[in-house]
Amino acid sequence: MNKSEKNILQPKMAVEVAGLRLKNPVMPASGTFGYGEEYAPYIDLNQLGAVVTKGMSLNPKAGNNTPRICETVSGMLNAIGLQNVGVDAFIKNKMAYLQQYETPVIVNFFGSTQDEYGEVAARLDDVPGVAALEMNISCPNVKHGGIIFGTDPEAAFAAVSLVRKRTNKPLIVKLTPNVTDIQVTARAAEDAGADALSLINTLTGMAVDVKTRKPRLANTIGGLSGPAIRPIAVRLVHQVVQAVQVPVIGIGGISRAMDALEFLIVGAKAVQVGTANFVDPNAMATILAGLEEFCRDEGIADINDLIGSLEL
Amino acid sequence: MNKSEKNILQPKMAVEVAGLRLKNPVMPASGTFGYGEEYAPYIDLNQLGAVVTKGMSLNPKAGNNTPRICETVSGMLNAIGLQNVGVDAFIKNKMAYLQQYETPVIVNFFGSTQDEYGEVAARLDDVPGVAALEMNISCPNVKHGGIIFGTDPEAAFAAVSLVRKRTNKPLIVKLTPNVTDIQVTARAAEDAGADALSLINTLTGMAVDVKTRKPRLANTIGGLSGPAIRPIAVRLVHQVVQAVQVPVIGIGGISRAMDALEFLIVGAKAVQVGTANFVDPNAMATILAGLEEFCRDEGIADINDLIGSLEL
Amino acid sequence: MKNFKTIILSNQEISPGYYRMKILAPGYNELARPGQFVMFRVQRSLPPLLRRPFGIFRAGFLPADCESMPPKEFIEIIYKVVGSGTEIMQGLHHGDPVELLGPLGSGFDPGTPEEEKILVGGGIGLAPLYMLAEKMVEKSKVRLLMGGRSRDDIITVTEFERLGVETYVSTEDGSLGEEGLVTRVLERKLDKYPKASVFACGPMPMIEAVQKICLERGTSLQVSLEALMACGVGACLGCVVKGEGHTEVDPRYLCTCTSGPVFKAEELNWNKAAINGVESGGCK
Amino acid sequence: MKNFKTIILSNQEISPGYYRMKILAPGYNELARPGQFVMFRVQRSLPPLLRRPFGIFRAGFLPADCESMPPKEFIEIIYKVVGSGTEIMQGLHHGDPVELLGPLGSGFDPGTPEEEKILVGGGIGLAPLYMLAEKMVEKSKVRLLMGGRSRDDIITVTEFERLGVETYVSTEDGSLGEEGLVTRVLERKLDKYPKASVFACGPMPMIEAVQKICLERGTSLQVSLEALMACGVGACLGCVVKGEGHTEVDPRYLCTCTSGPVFKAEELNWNKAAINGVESGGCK
Ligand SMILES: Cc1cc2nc3c(=O)[nH]c(=O)nc-3n(C[C@H](O)[C@H](O)[C@H](O)COP(=O)(O)OP(=O)(O)OC[C@H]3O[C@@H](n4cnc5c(N)ncnc54)[C@H](O)[C@@H]3O)c2cc1C
Ligand SMILES: Cc1cc2nc3c(=O)[nH]c(=O)nc-3n(C[C@H](O)[C@H](O)[C@H](O)COP(=O)(O)OP(=O)(O)OC[C@H]3O[C@@H](n4cnc5c(N)ncnc54)[C@H](O)[C@@H]3O)c2cc1C
Ligand SMILES: Cc1cc2nc3c(=O)[nH]c(=O)nc-3n(C[C@H](O)[C@H](O)[C@H](O)COP(=O)(O)O)c2cc1C
Ligand SMILES: Cc1cc2nc3c(=O)[nH]c(=O)nc-3n(C[C@H](O)[C@H](O)[C@H](O)COP(=O)(O)O)c2cc1C
Ligand code: FES
Ligand code: FES
Repeated sequence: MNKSEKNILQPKMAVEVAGLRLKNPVMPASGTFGYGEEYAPYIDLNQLGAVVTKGMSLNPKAGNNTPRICETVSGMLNAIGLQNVGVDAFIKNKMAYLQQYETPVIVNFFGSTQDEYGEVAARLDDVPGVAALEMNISCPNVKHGGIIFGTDPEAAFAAVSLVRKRTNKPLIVKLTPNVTDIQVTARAAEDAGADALSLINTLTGMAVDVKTRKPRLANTIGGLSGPAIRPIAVRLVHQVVQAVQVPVIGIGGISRAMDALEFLIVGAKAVQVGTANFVDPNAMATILAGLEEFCRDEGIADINDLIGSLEL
Repeated sequence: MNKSEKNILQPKMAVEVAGLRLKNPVMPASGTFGYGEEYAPYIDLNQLGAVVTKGMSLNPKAGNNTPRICETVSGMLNAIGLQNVGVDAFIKNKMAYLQQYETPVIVNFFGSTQDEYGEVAARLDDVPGVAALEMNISCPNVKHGGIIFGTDPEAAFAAVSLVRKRTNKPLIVKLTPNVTDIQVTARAAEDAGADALSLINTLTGMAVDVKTRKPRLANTIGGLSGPAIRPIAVRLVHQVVQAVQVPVIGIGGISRAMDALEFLIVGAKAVQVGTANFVDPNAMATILAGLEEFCRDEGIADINDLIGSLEL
Repeated sequence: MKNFKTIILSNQEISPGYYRMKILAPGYNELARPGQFVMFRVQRSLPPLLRRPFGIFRAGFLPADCESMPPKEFIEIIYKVVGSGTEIMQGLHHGDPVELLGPLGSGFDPGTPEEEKILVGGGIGLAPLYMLAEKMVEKSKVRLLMGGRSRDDIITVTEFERLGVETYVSTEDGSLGEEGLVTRVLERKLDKYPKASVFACGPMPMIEAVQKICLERGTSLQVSLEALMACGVGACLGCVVKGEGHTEVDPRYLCTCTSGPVFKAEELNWNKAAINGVESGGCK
Repeated sequence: MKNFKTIILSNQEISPGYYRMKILAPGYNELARPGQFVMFRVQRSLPPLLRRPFGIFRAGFLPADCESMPPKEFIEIIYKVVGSGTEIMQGLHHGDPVELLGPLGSGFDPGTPEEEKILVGGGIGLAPLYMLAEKMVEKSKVRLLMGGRSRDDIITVTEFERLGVETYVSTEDGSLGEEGLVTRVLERKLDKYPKASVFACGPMPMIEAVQKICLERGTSLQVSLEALMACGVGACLGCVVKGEGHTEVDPRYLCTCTSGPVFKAEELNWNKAAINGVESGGCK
């Protein structure tokens, strides 16, 4: 058996993102995998490339009124309202559990002012076991009339710059798709010191109960996720990969290995799986197995050879 | 039998948009119904609120290379490239056919410079049987580095203003959803003299053939349409209705009466049905019947009472 | 708590619009407690996207097909066809592949054996009460008050009777049993058995009425709630209800899927509109 | 040309991965011409979103079930399971509701009766040739050259033989008939019958090879093409192929659904990559 055949029997799946070496490119998307613990009975967390936690804020957040979710055609809307236990409680109560596993923990976080972003990042900075931070900039900037940080390149740049100063952990900035030109926000985040970018967060959407004439979400508007949004996500990842030097993590509607492959081929170094976890708690394991099988079938010895292999 | 019961047996379906009185609020979306003729064997054009034609340009356009379409989860991508016979050939060869019907004809058109927009509008201005123009501003502005008119409020304002000067027909401006804040473009179009707004055009998307590593569309990027995009479309229509005074036509993923109702309830005066025509050439008739049935069941004597009835 | 791919054993219409489905479910006899639920998914079908939550009606063993083999375990669910997912379910047959995630959620606390027990079931809401009755009949006197709009909504009453449960049927249109609301029957029973504890499941207006009655009398009450759910395991935070002491300023949300679906009445906030908006019939 | 809801009469696997489906289709005997197709949709199933195009293999009458009733018309399609839509189709049974839009497209021009006719079918591509053969056998000598990768890809040859068509089978792996490409057989036949006209349907590489051969010899050729289609009626402009004389500067696109799917070879542009990218297996 020659070397290349041997490789293909066990394709190399490890990737590097933001200086982190991940054993494979598959991880959950924030907010769809709780604090990891919730899904541990169903999937071996050690199998995953990383665990990404629910978004953390400085203080605990109670979240929105109900109803908070609603199924749509091949997707779902959510307006959870970023309910979370707060960063201090997270560090105290949730990290110990996750540290049992070898899998790197990426902590997603957000703020409603740039100072709050900075403060949360600072509190996570010296927490052992936190491998990287993922900064969710799809949040309203309360100091600027509630304009979403991620839709305002200057506010995004300022917030990311501040966070960059307050943490030494690898910093992933998670972009919102609800913009005219995502390359602009991507470059703003990169220029401000992001080590990697992840996208997409949910697309803003709405559904109406035609009988009651009320929005299906108490919050009227929510975030659309799931298979329905995949073509939009693939396009945005493709555009961002072309605009920046830092690695990109692809997110949006991934439920099968085939879906993950689209993102890797356009150039994402890793992928996050969101809504699909709800449908099948074992989805990430199945995707991982499918990626390995694809590499074997196609004679790809190292998944990195596939990344960015799009032919235009 | 008292009056209200009688009304409900035959709910009033007529609506007024941009000064046009339509016998009902259901019409096809441009580019999905050809020049009307293609679907005449399958659906009675006289049943429709209006017929909206394929987008016209000054000169004939051959369109993009193939493949041009691709199915996605609950949606499709298209990059037809606005293939059309050109406005003069349209007037000469296609209008006569449509004039056999009593249904108002709305002619969709576009240009690659603001002058071209103006010129096409002017040529359509005195054509009998053209009830209104629908101006598609989701086209690249070749004089400004290919930036889409509809994503640049100033370019949109300038182009709509020019068109407004060159036509006396009711002018509907069709907005692109691929923007950070659709209320800004909506107001720009209104301020420039649009009599109505229609939205959404397709969302930009992409799909990859993981075997060949090539984009599934020759054009790499295409427009996503179909049921998958409906929640995004409903949200955008809701936002535009709140931002402008002129009537709004709702478009995006409508395939059932229930779907059309969501748009009407958030405030659209009429709806356009696109991709659903491909799935079922009789879709608009079914939707219409469903709207009438809904009105009867809910005791709504006039569909206008339903429009904008959203309860927040 | 696990997820596995399994098959349907049978799926029968038991009353117009109501179905009873038996599913092969190894391990459930030991695991499943009264009041728990499963997240159900039709295998290899894209729509609906999300799983659907259903209470476990009953767990049991099939007669062994062969001496040397262990008998097969099953669960039964009872469901009403209300939307896209249950429409697909009604078309399923023996052998069709499905997936079950569960058993999930807290169960009922059956309380002390000596007490009188009153179960209040509204329509399909009675589904999670059967296993509870099964558990309680050995040591307690159990009564089931079963309400519905009309006779079609009164289901599986015979099964409860076979357990030895005393059953009282009422329908709003009087087409079966007593005419009127089930809560009227409840009041009469509580007059007679003031120390009984109550276990209720059904539509929100019924639950709220039951809560009022029990609160006034100081009767112990457990309710099983429905909420829109995406994950069923506490990860998405989509299914919350307002907990006791909830205010706008100090909100207290509890996950229906993990802290519930069964709650002691005193754990919840009973102000108007406190409960997750399932009344609107979910989303389509 | 119409759209109607109908039902499946039968759906059988005729070779591994190949199915033959009979569908109730009133009016098709009169309407359908050889080479036409239908847009097929499973009723009440959301995915796949778009209809799937299939050539009409055969149109016929069922034996009347009762003296006084007119006999029922049906069509048959033959399909290969390649993706999401055909996977759903293979699970359908007698009585399942489907929708047909059709018959659509141009048909073959059978040409003058005296000529020799050579049909070239590659795998599933032979489907639209049967009705053509049926029409031509009466007045012309018809030969079918049937090629495939292996024996499993050789389908319905007996049906053609029953019509009186002379058939020649070749497979790339030699598992049935002659070993090699069907085009080699074509060259031999054209050497023998230089005045024959050719009608071809199959995978693009085969069609292109056939075109080359016919062009060199000045043989009249009609081909039936596949293209990704959304509407099937000329409205979406998604299904175009490049017509004769097409250049980047002066593009000439023809709709496969209305100007085709059957084209005379000389109507098309045969430069590389001229044809709609179905080779990539469509989109999923
Ligand atoms: C813990 C629990 C136990 C349940 N037990 C039963 C049972 O034993 N028998 C039974 O018939 N029903 C039960 N339900 C309700 C059942 O889940 C819904 O009727 C079902 O999900 C409707 O799905 P659909 O696709 O037919 O309806 P749609 O209206 O098309 O569903 C759209 C979305 O809304 C959700 N939804 C709609 N109605 C409800 C509802 N009442 N509760 C929760 N989600 C809803 C669906 O899950 C889906 O996500 C239970 C619900 C919960 C939360
Ligand atoms: C005029 C015409 C006649 C045809 N006749 C037959 C026939 O008789 N028997 C048969 O087996 N097949 C025939 N085909 C091909 C058939 O349409 C495809 O195999 C089928 O659509 C695949 O669907 P899928 O969902 O299984 O595959 P998927 O790959 O999942 O389909 C995804 C999308 O791509 C399209 N697509 C994929 N492959 C093709 C293809 N080869 N041609 C056109 N569209 C494709 C599908 O329609 C769908 O829109 C014909 C195609 C055309 C255009
Ligand atoms: C219920 C839910 C909660 C979410 N919460 C968060 C969050 O806290 N922080 C965040 O950055 N993204 C959050 N997201 C967005 C996801 O991480 C992901 O970007 C999005 O769902 C798209 O991926 P998908 O289509 O695979 O679900 C949430 C998504 C869902 C569905
Ligand atoms: C094949 C195709 C061609 C289209 N061509 C045009 C066009 O020429 N002009 C235009 O304004 N919109 C065009 N559109 C956009 C539709 O009119 C509509 O805005 C969009 O498809 C969303 O509606 P739907 O989800 O109902 O399809 C096209 C859409 C499709 C699918
Ligand atoms: S359903 Fe997801 S947290 Fe309860
Ligand atoms: S398939 Fe739509 S034009 Fe041919």
